Amino acid sequence: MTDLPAAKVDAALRPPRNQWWDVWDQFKTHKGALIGLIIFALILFGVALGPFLWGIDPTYVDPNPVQMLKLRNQGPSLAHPFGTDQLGRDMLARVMAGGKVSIAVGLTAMLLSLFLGTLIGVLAGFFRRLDGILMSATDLFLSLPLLPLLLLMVTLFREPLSQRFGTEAGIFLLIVFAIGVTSWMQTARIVRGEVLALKEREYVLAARSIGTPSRRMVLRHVLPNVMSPIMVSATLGIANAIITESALSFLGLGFPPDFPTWGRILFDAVDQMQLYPLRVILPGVAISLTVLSVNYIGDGLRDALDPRIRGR
Amino acid sequence: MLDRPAPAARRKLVEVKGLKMYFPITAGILRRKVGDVKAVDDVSFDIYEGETLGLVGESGCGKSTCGRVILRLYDPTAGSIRIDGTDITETDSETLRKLRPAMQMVFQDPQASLNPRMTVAAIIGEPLDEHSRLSKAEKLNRIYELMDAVGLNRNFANRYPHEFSGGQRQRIGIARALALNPKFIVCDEPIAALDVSIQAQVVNLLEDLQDRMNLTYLFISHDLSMVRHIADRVAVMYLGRIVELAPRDALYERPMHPYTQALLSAVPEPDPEIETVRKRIILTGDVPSPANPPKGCNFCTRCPKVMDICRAVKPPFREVEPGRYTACHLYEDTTTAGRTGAPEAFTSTQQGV
Amino acid sequence: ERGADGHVNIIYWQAPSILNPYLSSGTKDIESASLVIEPLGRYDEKGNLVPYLAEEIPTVGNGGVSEDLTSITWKLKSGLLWSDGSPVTSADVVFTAEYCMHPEGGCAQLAKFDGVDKVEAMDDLTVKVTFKEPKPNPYGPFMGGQSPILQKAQFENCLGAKAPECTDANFGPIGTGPFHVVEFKPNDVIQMEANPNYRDPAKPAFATLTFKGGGDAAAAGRAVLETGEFDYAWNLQLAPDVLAGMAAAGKGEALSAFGTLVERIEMNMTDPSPDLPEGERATAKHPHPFLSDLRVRKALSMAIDRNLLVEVGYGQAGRPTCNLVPAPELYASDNTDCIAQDVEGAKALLEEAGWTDTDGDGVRDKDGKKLHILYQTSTNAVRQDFQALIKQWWSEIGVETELKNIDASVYFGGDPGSPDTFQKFYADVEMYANNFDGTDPEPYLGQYGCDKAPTPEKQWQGENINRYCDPAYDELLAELGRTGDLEKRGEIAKRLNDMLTKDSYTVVALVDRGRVSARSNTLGGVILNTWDSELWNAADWYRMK
Amino acid sequence: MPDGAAPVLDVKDLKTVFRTRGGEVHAVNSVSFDLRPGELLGVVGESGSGKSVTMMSLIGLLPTPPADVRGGTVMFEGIDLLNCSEAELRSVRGARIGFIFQDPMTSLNPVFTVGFQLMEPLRKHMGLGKRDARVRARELLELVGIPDAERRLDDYPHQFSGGMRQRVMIAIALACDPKVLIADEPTTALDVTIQAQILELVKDLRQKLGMAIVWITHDLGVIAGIADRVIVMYGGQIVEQAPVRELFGNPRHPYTRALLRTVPSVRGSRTAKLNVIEGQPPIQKAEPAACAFRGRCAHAMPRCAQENPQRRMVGPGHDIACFWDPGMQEWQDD
Amino acid sequence: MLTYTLRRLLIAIPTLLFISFVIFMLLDLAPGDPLADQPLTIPPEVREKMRTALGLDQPAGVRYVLWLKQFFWTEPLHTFDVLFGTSFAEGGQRIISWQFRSPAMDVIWQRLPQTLWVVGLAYVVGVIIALPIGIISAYKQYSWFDQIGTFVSMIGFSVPTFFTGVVLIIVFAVNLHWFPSIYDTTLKVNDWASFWKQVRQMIMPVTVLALFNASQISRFMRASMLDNLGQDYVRTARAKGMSEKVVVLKHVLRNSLIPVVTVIALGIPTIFGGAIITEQVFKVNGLGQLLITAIYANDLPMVQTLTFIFAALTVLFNLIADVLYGVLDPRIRYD
Ligand SMILES: Nc1ncnc2c1ncn2[C@@H]1O[C@H](COP(=O)(O)OP(=O)(O)OP(=O)(O)O)[C@@H](O)[C@H]1O
Ligand SMILES: Nc1ncnc2c1ncn2[C@@H]1O[C@H](COP(=O)(O)OP(=O)(O)OP(=O)(O)O)[C@@H](O)[C@H]1O
Ligand SMILES: [Mg+2]
Ligand SMILES: [Mg+2]
Repeated sequence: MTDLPAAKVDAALRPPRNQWWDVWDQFKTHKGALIGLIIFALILFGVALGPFLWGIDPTYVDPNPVQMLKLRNQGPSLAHPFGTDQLGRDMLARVMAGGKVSIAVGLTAMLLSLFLGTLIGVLAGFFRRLDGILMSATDLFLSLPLLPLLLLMVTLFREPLSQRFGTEAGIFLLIVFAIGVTSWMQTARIVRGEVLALKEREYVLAARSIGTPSRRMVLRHVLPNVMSPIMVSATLGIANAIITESALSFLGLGFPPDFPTWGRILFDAVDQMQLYPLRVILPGVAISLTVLSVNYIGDGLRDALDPRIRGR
Repeated sequence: MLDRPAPAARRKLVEVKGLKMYFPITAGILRRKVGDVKAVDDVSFDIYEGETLGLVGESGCGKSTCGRVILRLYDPTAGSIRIDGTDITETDSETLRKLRPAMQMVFQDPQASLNPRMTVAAIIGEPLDEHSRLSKAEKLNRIYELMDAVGLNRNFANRYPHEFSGGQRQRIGIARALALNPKFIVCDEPIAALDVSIQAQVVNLLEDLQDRMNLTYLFISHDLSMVRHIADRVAVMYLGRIVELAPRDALYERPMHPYTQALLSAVPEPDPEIETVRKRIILTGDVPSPANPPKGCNFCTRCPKVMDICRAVKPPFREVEPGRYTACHLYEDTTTAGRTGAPEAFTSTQQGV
Repeated sequence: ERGADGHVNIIYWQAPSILNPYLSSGTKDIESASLVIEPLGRYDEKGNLVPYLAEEIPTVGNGGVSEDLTSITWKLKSGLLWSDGSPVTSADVVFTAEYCMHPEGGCAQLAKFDGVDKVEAMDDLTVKVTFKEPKPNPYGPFMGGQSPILQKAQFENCLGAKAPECTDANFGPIGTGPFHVVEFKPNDVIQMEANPNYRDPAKPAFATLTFKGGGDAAAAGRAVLETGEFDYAWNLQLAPDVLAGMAAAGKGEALSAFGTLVERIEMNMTDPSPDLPEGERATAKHPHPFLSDLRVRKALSMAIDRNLLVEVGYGQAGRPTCNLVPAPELYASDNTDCIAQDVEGAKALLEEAGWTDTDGDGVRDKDGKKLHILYQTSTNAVRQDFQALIKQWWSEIGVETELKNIDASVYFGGDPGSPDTFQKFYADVEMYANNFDGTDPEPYLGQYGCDKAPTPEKQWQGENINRYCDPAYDELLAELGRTGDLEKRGEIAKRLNDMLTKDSYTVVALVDRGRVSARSNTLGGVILNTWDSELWNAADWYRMK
Repeated sequence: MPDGAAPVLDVKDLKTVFRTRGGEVHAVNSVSFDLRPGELLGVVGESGSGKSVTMMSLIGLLPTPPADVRGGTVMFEGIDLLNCSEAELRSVRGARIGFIFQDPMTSLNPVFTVGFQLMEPLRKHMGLGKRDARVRARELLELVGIPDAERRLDDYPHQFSGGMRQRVMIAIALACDPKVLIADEPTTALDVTIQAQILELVKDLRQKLGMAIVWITHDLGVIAGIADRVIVMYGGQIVEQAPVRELFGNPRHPYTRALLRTVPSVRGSRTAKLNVIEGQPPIQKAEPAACAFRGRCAHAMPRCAQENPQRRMVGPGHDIACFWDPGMQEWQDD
Repeated sequence: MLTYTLRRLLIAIPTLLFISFVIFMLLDLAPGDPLADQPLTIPPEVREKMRTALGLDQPAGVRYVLWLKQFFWTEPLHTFDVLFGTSFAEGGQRIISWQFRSPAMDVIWQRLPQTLWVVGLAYVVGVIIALPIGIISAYKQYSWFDQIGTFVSMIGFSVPTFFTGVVLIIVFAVNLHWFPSIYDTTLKVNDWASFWKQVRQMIMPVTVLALFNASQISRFMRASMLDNLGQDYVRTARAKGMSEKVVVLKHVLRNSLIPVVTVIALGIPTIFGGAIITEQVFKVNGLGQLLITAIYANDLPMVQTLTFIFAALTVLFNLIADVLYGVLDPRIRYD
């Protein structure tokens, strides 16, 4: 038993530390989240460093026609652990290269859409004056037909961006922007709904009495309390971005065709599903695994951020 | 306390005139407005710099609302509020924010007014973040000081509100309000949830601060004995209106308004011998609702001394003796009413002490 | 016996949106309409002309075509009835011409009536079409699925601007074909019944027909070959092994036939560089920096293994070709030089042209400029495979390739506002497929005339995609227009074809693409025809027991 | 009240621990008390001394985790509430044991009308129909002194003042005429007139129904007025238990004595400074091995730091947990 | 709130006009051409003529105003005529689709039933299964039920419908022959046999879509429930002796519904937008297929009309959601 009279200096006293440490402490105890984190790290590692370790070029087709024909549609083997595709390209290399693009696009586009959605949702929910105009904007974006919008964006921006940042970076920016800009609305509406309810809480009133400016009121009192729907949106957002990216590629709005991405590999292989099931399973599993691991990380983070359920 | 200068000579820090705060009553899915809850209905009073104004009254009579409107946490329906010379009824939020450090509030419900996702240190530190430029260490020091001051163990700094007992939470709220050395604090039942020892500690602290820094309090409480201890003047509210406002001693010795008399008679005494035999004025009659107050005096439905005029005409709130204000038809004629108003009931309870 | 075989199901993975070929010439629309309305004559599976509503095919020989090639006279079969029971007369034929040639009608088949001066009814059953100038190929109007005869009574009030308002007529034209429309749901499904007044009382064998649209080629193939829900599926553009896999289920078979559709690479003769000011980019003002060199173009062609392309992309539905006009025999050049891949030769050719890899990065360069090619095409799995293969081959000979694919509706959309249309050709090379109607290649070859190049002034309209321009070619083209003799025409056409392909390599033909469709094992009488509507002989279809 | 009657509620050795990031917090340490039929047991004590946690542990309302009820028995009508099925517990809660929580704002569901929340137990435990329940709900609201009760039934908690919410909580707890009422600071937010009214009501119910009540409060005046017996808690333990007159007249534990001295009075003379108990209560990170009050105790002795005092009888129905024996010393003196 | 609702409805009018304008300009500016799907064999002059026939030679502003007039005046009049046999719309040009050369609204009406049947039912099914899954998952957080639910819904969301749909077809249509792979939109339900047929052909598309919808909604439901299960009022409800069912399904659920209502309300207009990919995979040919083919064909009047109806529904359902917030949480104020 520690018996502490009102001592002014207390050796055992822990200074209040950054709340993120608490979050991390709690996060560490969440099994699912840890496994998710590890898997996600492995995936990241695999797609970022894998290509260096696995020296095969994902777009390499054997120029010798006879060889190439032999190499087509191979099952798993030592030389090609994941087999080869219809042009004899190495699937392992393709999945890794595809992952790089898909995850980069998925993460950044999700972050962008989350940022936009949260920002707009919070502004609309918190500031009554902005509500009307922001929600009209949300309605507008919700009702814009996606395809023509994307087509227009690509028409307008692809060349300038490619010229400025180089083809790949330019297209990357364009895709991330396109997906981000067209997928924030759901988050915005959800966040707004929650904020509408949250801002009537007494502790928000209390914060106002302290003179906390609205900006920080939002950051400190409102945002942390809408964390869980945001986390869900984040997980769903990644999946959505990965799939949308592939849809963009089919339309020719995405990366050049020799740029494998998970979504595209999956789509291309659907017709051949019966003949070469591995070719759909690989990208499918990759996407699902990524989304699942992000989901568990999100779950863990959500739990960790809620002081009430800490200690479980 | 008599060692202080007479209130009248001092500067008015808070001036409230004709303040009204109505909440809409709504009905149906689309919530049509069908009426108003007149939570605060035409209230005027001043608080002098350095004094404590006690605000007592029946539960639900509008005390909290009154306190909140004064700090512009609600936008008043009508009336004006001046704090330290500035009219804050209409100011924009940024100016208001700048004024906030000078006026603070301790909330009635500690659980609801603390953000469940912030640690105690963060909660108490928030006003410091907003309005001061202390270094990290200085801030921490100040937080510890405040926690000591309200009797919270420093080891609690990393805990979250739900991990505390009711009283402990209340103290967090008090520490938060004190953080910025405000000039004026609205204390909405700051001590209700505390045990007596801590109550004393907090009240002593409030008084200390007042002495040192010339603080001004609006002290809302049900604890009449504590009000008696801390307040310089006391206002009694009933159903959205102030029915009596008087210097503390005068009020406790000789309450004028029948409601005040009833109120004082009901205070329990921490002594079973007395408590079991003490007599009280038991109020009977319908308690009107603030949505639909009676036509005449708000208290007419329960007043033991009700007259015909009470049911028809609202008594004005006027000075009946120097420094004593009341809204009651009994004191229409200041001199005679003062005498006749001295109630037997009250004297009898006084005898019990 | 008519109607004895019950019901037949046809699936087109593109859904018909209208049954009036004069308002839309999408294949799906024309072919679905061909079950209902018929032309005077059609092409058979070999490209021969066969009479339908006409008594016989008019020729110079039988006097139906005037000696000076300026008119053609058709005679209708006698006793023909519309499905509503009224007789078919020459007035209907004349009306059809009037309908399409109306200046406000926006008729999709106007090209068929190109050069028509007037169409007159000589008597109830005789129609004479007069051309403004001699027409060596007079079989434009009323020939083939694109140009069927409409019933005057039904369309009388639908001329010109009013054409689109006649929804009922456009969705359910009254015709002479084996079936008539019961219900038409645009872009979805058509229900048909046997035409009670069809000229052959024993046909069609099916009493009812469902024409379903939508989905994709794989799904359509699956429905016929694997589940057997449908009897006939159109145009199964699927990877050969996928198709083979489906056929293995044993419910049906895939049919294929060849026409004139050629997948090709077009070499941009003008400079598409984005550095050029808008308005001069990709115009004749600036010749292409390296593709204007024949040796480079030829080298690029030599590096390609067309056999492998066919193997990967089309299987039995394709064959390697070096020609723009692969058929009919009369017009098809025998040029096969390009078929064998010759990587070494290609390298040598590039060396010769002065392109060498000076900095050792594997990409040839000359005067500080790299041999870097932007290669665009529309989005389509097979095309992307081709791109990947060709990119690899080109990299073997030291050419760096950047790939780009564009949504077909944009790519072929011709919107002058979009940078990505195939007409604008803001790329070095591009790949697509094209063919021609019927059997006469004249207009098709005519596309490569100098004046047909798309330019900003013409809102980028024009068919000379690669901006080939050779006065000798234009001259020969004019000669073709004047020549009536078939043999002669064949000669000239072959010359023209060779000028574009083996002489200049501006059009690098890759694959002669056939048509693959599938029928269920129980559907008899199907003869796949690439010269006309695939459903040209639906009247002869029957259920095999 | 009959001393000999069998207790309705018998708590033995109750222990509750919270698991937190900073280790365990022993909030309730071996608390034992009983409650006889019709009796009103007052509970006072330092804020944070474990009063609320004790009561919530009794009927399994603490969220577990982080709370962990480590042991003890709570016998109520022949069943052990700590070891019975959820269903049994449910039939006890609300029906036979009513509970009033301390935080009225957050304890009421913000999205249901007060009337709904009040009618719920009525319909569930008393089997009333909708209309009857509403009538009864209105009566209850009137009983706790809420004006315009009929209309107020359709209001939401946020439309009520703090005191009114507390009264709603009281009404809910009383709804089914429970055998035992556990009231956690039920009148702190109430003005004295309403408080008096509630106290009258409670007295009435005790008489009529023989309801036994545990009444937690900081208002010694209230305790003085209505309690039969009082327990005083400090640091998660019961430090003194005595009949009410005995406690006020002859407090034996140093904490109790200090506590009684800090109360200001509305009627007596006004002191310049209120008395306080210097120092802070300890944080219990382990089972107590020494007296929790010793740091603030005027009578602390070496033994206090070595072992935890056990409760011992010092008079009829009067026990304390302290080594110090004031003897007959007049208590105001120390 | 009433005034709020009325005000919102009033504001919706200019908002919708603005949206329609933006949509129009967007469609007009987006690259693409209504004649893109016509064969390359059509010479440019003919194309130009066809374009003129479609009215494309008019400036965009004129076409927009024309569309407005058609949509807000002629079409309602026409509907009125059809309902009451009058002839007010006589002579008024209705919105004509460029693909079909027929009134766009007629096709939309034609498509509505099958879309509602398949997509709507899938949505309802999705919601119906999502709510309990979300609730149970949250109540029993980290139980095996929760883990499996999480797993399935994450897979359901991350694997695109073009894949799941085809898998179902291969398994159930190709291999097992249980269900048809192609949806028959002409089927009329008039007896048990045809009803059974209808059910069989709906099972697969509905399953795919419902799974997709359910995964999303159940995640939000779960997260929101988790937020509320720890609140004090839950303790009160338990103290009242309420059964866990009541505690969870009444007290906690209602508090948790705001994000879920948002998601559901956002989803309802998409029913009318159809499910583009699923419709394609199963050949349902509903509004989604109509929209996508219209977009591919650059059928501006059709796209504009469909999108605008969709926009109006979006605005409407978002308004409904806003009103529901107020009902669900009385603290929310809009005035
Ligand atoms: N969830 C929790 N986690 C950790 N500690 C807790 C938790 N809940 C309560 N405590 C601690 O348990 C102790 C007892 O709390 P309890 O609420 O019973 O006090 P109390 O006697 O009711 O006080 P008050 O009179 O202020 O309401 C306190 O020190 C408190 O900090
Ligand atoms: N947000 C609100 N909406 C509607 N009515 C309200 C609202 N807040 C308070 N009221 C009503 O206003 C009146 C005054 O409430 P207030 O909270 O000011 O009372 P109080 O004097 O502080 O009472 P207590 O001592 O019980 O806290 C009450 O009748 C209450 O029901
Ligand atoms: Mg209050
Ligand atoms: Mg407590």
